Amino acid sequence: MPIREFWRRQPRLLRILAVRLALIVPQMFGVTLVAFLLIRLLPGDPARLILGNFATDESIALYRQKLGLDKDVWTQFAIYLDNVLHGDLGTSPFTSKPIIEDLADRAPATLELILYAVIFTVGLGILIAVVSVVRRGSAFDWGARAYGFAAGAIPDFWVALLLVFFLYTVLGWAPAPFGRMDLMLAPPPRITGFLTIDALFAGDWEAFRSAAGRLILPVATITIVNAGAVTKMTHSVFSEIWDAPFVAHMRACGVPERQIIRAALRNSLPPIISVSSFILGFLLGAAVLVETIFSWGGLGQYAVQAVINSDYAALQGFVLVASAFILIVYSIADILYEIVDPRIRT
Amino acid sequence: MSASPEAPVIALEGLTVGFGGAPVLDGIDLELRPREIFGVVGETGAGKSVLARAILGQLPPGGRIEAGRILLEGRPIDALDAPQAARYRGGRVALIGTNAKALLDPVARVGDQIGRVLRAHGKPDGRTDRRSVRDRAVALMREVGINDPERRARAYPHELSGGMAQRIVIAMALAGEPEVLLADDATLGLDATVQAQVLERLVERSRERGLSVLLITHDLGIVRHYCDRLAVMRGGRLVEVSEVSRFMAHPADGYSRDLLAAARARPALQPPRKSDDRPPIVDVRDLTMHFQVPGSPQPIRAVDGISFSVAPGETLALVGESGSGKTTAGQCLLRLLDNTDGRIVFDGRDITDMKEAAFRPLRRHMQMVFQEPYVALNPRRRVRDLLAEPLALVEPMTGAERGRRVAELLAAVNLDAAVADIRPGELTAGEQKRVGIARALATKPRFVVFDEPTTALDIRVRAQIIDLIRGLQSSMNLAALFITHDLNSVRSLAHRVAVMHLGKILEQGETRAIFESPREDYTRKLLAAELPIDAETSEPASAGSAA
Amino acid sequence: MSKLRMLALSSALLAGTLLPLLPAAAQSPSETLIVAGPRTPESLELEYPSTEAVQEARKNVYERLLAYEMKPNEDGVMVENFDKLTGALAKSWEVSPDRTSITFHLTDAKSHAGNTLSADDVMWTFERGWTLKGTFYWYMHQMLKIQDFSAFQKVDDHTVKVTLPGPSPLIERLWVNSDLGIIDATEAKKHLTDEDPWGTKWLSTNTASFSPYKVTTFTPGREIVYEANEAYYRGAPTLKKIIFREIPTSANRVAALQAGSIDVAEWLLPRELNLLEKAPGVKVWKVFGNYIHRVDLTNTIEPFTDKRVRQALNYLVPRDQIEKSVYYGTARPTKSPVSEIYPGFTDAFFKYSEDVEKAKALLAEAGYANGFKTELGYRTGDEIEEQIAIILKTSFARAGVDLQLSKLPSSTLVERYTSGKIPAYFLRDMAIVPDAAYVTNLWLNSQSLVDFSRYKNPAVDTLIDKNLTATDEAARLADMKKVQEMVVDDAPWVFLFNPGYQLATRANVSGTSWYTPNGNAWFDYKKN
Amino acid sequence: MARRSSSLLRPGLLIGLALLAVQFVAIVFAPWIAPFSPIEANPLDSLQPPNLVHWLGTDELGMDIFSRIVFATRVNLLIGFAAVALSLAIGVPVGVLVGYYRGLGGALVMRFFDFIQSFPVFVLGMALVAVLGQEIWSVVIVLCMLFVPMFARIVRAEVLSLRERPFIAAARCSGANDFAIMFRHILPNAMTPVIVQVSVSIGMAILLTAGLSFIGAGVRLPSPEWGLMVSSGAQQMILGIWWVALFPGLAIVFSVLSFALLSDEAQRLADTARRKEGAR
Repeated sequence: MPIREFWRRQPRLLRILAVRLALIVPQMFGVTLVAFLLIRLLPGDPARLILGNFATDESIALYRQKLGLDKDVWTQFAIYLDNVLHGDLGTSPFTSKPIIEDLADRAPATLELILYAVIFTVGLGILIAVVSVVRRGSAFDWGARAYGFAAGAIPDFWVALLLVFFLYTVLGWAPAPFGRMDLMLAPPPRITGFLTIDALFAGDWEAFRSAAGRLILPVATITIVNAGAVTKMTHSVFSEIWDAPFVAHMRACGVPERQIIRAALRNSLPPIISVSSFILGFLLGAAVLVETIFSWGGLGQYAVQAVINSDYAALQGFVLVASAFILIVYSIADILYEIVDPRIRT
Repeated sequence: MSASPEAPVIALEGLTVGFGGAPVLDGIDLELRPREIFGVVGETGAGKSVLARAILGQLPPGGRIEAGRILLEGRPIDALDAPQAARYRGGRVALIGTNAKALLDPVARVGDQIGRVLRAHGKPDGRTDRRSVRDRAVALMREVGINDPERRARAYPHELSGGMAQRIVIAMALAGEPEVLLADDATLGLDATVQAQVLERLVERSRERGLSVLLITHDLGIVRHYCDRLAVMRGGRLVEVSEVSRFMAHPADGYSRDLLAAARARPALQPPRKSDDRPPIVDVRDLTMHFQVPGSPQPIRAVDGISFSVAPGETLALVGESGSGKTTAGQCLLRLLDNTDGRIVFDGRDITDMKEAAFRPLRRHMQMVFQEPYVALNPRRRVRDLLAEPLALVEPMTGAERGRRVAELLAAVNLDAAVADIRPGELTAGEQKRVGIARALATKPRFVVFDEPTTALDIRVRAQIIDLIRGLQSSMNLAALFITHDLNSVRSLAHRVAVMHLGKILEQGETRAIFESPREDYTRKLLAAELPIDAETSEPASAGSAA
Repeated sequence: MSKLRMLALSSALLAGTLLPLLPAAAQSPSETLIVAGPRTPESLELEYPSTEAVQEARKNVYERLLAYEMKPNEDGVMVENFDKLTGALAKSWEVSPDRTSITFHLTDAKSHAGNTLSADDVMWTFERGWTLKGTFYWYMHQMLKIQDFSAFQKVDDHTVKVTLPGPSPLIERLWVNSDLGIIDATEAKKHLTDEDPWGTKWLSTNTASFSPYKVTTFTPGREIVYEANEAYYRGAPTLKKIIFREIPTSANRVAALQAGSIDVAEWLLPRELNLLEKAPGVKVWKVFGNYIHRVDLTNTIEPFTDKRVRQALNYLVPRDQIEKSVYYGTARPTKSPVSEIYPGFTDAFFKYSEDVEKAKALLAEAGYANGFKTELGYRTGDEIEEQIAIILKTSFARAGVDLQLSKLPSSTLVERYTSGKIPAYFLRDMAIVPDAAYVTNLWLNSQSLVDFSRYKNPAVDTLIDKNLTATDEAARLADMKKVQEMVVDDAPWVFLFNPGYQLATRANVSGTSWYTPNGNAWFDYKKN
Repeated sequence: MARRSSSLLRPGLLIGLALLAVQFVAIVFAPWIAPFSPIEANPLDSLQPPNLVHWLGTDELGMDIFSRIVFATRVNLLIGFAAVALSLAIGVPVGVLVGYYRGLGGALVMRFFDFIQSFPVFVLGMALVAVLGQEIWSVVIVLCMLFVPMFARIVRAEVLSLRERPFIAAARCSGANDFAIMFRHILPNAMTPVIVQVSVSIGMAILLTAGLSFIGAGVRLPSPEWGLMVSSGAQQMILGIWWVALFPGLAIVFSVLSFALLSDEAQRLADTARRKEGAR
């Protein structure tokens, strides 16, 4: 089998990447199909909704024809797939804009939020877990475990409300909980779509302060609620590794404690990578509540609006983008996973 | 080999260690002198490992020194100041543990792992730059007998064999240039040939560097070969401390005598079976089993075209080291694996391509005793259910009949009837083996595969199991395939022997012929790797005397 | 653990630099107005169905031909004087004595693009509307009964004439509607394509008109930015830039207004307005406008086929309680299908005070002595409806009527009531044209597309039809009183409230005005 | 380590059981505990801060928050238990089958689960509730959509490792057929992590139900449900009206916490049992 031979000869990283990329295509197809079918089940006739009260049956029929709603499901799917491949997700009747533009417009808001949130969540989670394993039985350990429990039990929307109430309404420390930036300020020119980064590019210190300030409460909300899970997971992985014979052996060899922690952490990395990617994917959907409370104007709110409006096309577009995002995140995580763990062979 | 009169490097004075309950080490007094190799022997649970950890000051969680003290060159180790303490572990006393693969960081290159230790102890000469550390690590690897150390230094532990990993661990222990080595069952689980090489190298290096070695083992053969003095441990106490030569001649303690006798036991070889004209019950032709491994272009040739047959009532031993494909062959025979190629004929019927449902009725005639007794018994089920399950293959039975049969089976393997109501987790390893055997014999099969029935057992338990199997076999007139690497059990059970290596059968023949005049080099190596207690003594009569 | 310490240190540093500076919100310059509302307009297209947000956008980016003169109400808000029409893009106009044609004489107006208004712009707008068969067509065909495009004629470059097949009392008033704004055809034609010959795509997200404002940023769901047309024919707007931000949660709009980070907050809850009235630096403006909030009963679904059942429900509504607890006195009970501010309104026939015994008697008469179970739909996210729904559930239960409350996305709700498949649902609606016949025709004529309650009373139908074309104002008003009497007695709906229209602004904002589409015209506003 | 964790969590277990007991009392005796009707609007009493009559205040419709919290226990726990029970009934057998017969079908099922699980939770919930109608059972089905893949995955992972264990080969030697191997030998050994997960899942169900209600895709008003109650108070929080959202939120926290604590105890027992089984 010469192809197989050729394949084996390629560098490991290249093989990992190729396999992952090849998997994405059928997965995306599946996602498109399932999303398409599920969304067909939604009630509400978009034509009637768009045309409003003064629509005659005739004009509704005309509109349905324009949207292709009169054709059978598989034809509709074929048309849709063709459009998607040409980068056309349709036009939302509720923003009068191409959906792809709407999504591109809102994605940075959500991404900025959840990326910062994941960084803090994972960072804090690992920090707490490592310290509590290394100082087993200390008050810190006890507190960390209590936090690990409690955090998972707190609804994020409730935390958000409490933070708003205490830090904004009562104490006035936090900035206003609506939007990504002070309404009076002009947003910096869009480069990445991340306001904090764009503001830095533009050298607009005030815009940066405002954008970063607005991130504090939502990021804190997500961090408080989710870091507990990271702590719990890291704790169990890290403490198992901490008890592993090789750690005892390193100690027996007189390797300094700090190096041992580093080595043990390096060994805990694969599950941490998985869990981080999982949280990143999960937040895309779960941040909806936080987005709503903070009027964030991101993808989540867009999707909620799409459901409320029976905006099929927009919802479908969101599902595709969200799934693509999650697939990419998971794929990157898998690739990293395979890179950091030399035991996996591809 | 007389004891050196110098002051001891390490001395234990009344050392008592407990985990809250009864002490695990109970008033141990021991002196390790400069440049001596000191053996500590004992069965599982004697407290040997705890002894090593205690000396290192690294007891398992919950463990506490309750009395006594440990002296390094006359000074108690708990009185060492901080820099001295930091130097102590790895720098003055180093540990070589069991199961080397688990002792290595799985995601770090082995060269770097040795490097970590070098850096920690500022060896060599306090230079910690990347290059000199690496050079030193490679030199150490060469010193412990690793070929092509430059390349191996970049390998990850999972890419190494067990023996190689063990050598890395030894290199790590030597990296800190300690004065004392604690070798805790360092070669357990390695194949005999590898074990011999590793031990040889370890002892050689230690002698060269003038180290004191505490060699902890359960194998008297090892002690006999490498040690100057020894201590016998039992239940946390030292029952005897003696010069090795004196011990071999005149063990003072009763327990020591038992141990020595069991180790010396060298059973008589089975005579060849009288051949008759009955057709073989199992006939295997060109059995092949290849596994595809992701990431590797070549399949693993676990079994690579082997042929053998077993006559009714005959026992064939399949001998070889781990990875030789013995177990895979046995599983193919019982259709637990689908062999890639070759034919298997049982009792005149070709069962190679039989569907599971069609084959199931035949299972009552061919059974298997699994290697690891514990993992082969469903932990959630009671012994009674485990033994009753195969009975369904025979014929429908009433509950009472089934109960009677279970009781019979338990009696047959010398187990108490009360065992029926407990779960496997509560049994000892020996009892679990017996349940496994009873289960295999429940349907009164005509052919049984015994997969390593004696591994991981202490020497005295091992002897009991062998006796049991031998008794059952003769009373039931069983044909058996006996898979093992334990040559002693082969001697006592097998009519014929097939030597397997890398998936192939190198030679097969009658037991006596193989043991006394092996044709293949590999077979000779295998036989030579046994570390017999009495190999170099001049008492020829001992063989068979204890049977 | 140096890395960990670094992390802790850097985050502390970050917080240290950020925190002290946070609460200071920047002030908006005096020529910019920042407005927050629940929703940005979905489209700028004239033919798009008129949602509240769309109406407001239209008010600012499209200019109509005629207008009403303005007068202040008791709260100092400028409102329309329905008795006096005035010119807008048509500086003058003539109606033929038999009220079958109207001639517009256009003013000199400049568009955003700098083009001057001409009859061609008007004619292109008309032709476009006629062809697209949407709102424009509905007004011309359904209300003015025009059958053919030849009814619209260009007389000369500054004159356009519309001829009707018969007389219409509405011949002048309709042109006040912002829905009938005039497009800058010269500009719009630059953006036409073969697939889109009327520029619906471009005009959905862009504006071309002779209006005070044009839209420069259109990101529905987030914000829309208006900029002034300096060449506006009524003079350059004082506010040069209007930033409209979507803040869906009303409490957040309140908080933002209190914090001074916005100048105007639209669509607040009565409770919040009540709170804001006492707050310093904030002003609340109130108008009793033309909204009617009601529970529509589908008259073709059992048991609402029976007039007595519908009446009974009307007797069960605790109007006082709702007025106090939900509306905090900002609303008035609706006592007629016609808006209380429109000519011809009368509350003389309204008899539904809260009377449980009467309701029980009526239900018993109708054969529902033990009550019945039915479903009441309301819109997701509408807090007022949700609150009233729960109050109604409790109070209807007194007569054994078990309401099952269904919170439905508006799409589902609309679909269910347009197809007549939900027994009862909330509807808040307004009729833009201040004419009783127009209003009743819309909701109560069984021929109307928006008679969602499927109310049908031949006598009512006849009277409405007659008055759509009759031109004797006094006779029309008398007829419409009869219609109101019949409808109130038939009780096709559960009459609830006129919730009014309120706006909260910073105290330095003035010039508030109100128009029948309930959208703010930023041209009127000033900031001190 | 074992000793330490047990001594640490004993008080945790007690707290968990106590909280659980409180909830069961609330479920059984709600009508006797609650001083007011949980669903009757009394708008003239709206938004009263906690006082002697309304211990935890009233919401914007004048409904007594304490009474609603008490009654909501029924709704929330019913949803939690129903969703988890249904998910177990479906997910466990599916997991066993998919783990035992590794074929194309199984792979497809797993990919479908991937899709469902990667789908943003709340959007999925809203869409499903829109399809199914705003009923308690719709919420249960949404939760099942999330939990069935989760249980199936857990069971499958266990089965995948168990099916390679020698005792399965031994059972086959003893004549067990596929069915017996799957459900008599593998399943009992695969249940430990499932049992640990059950309690966690009930907590998760409560949280998710609350989240769904919060965005308006949960049970319908005026049913007392904790998330719905937080949601109705959410708006006012920023205006300083804190009691409407605070107390039902606390109820959620305590309820979820009680199940988390129980699950931890289950985990601890499982670990102990595993160590015991593992001890030679």
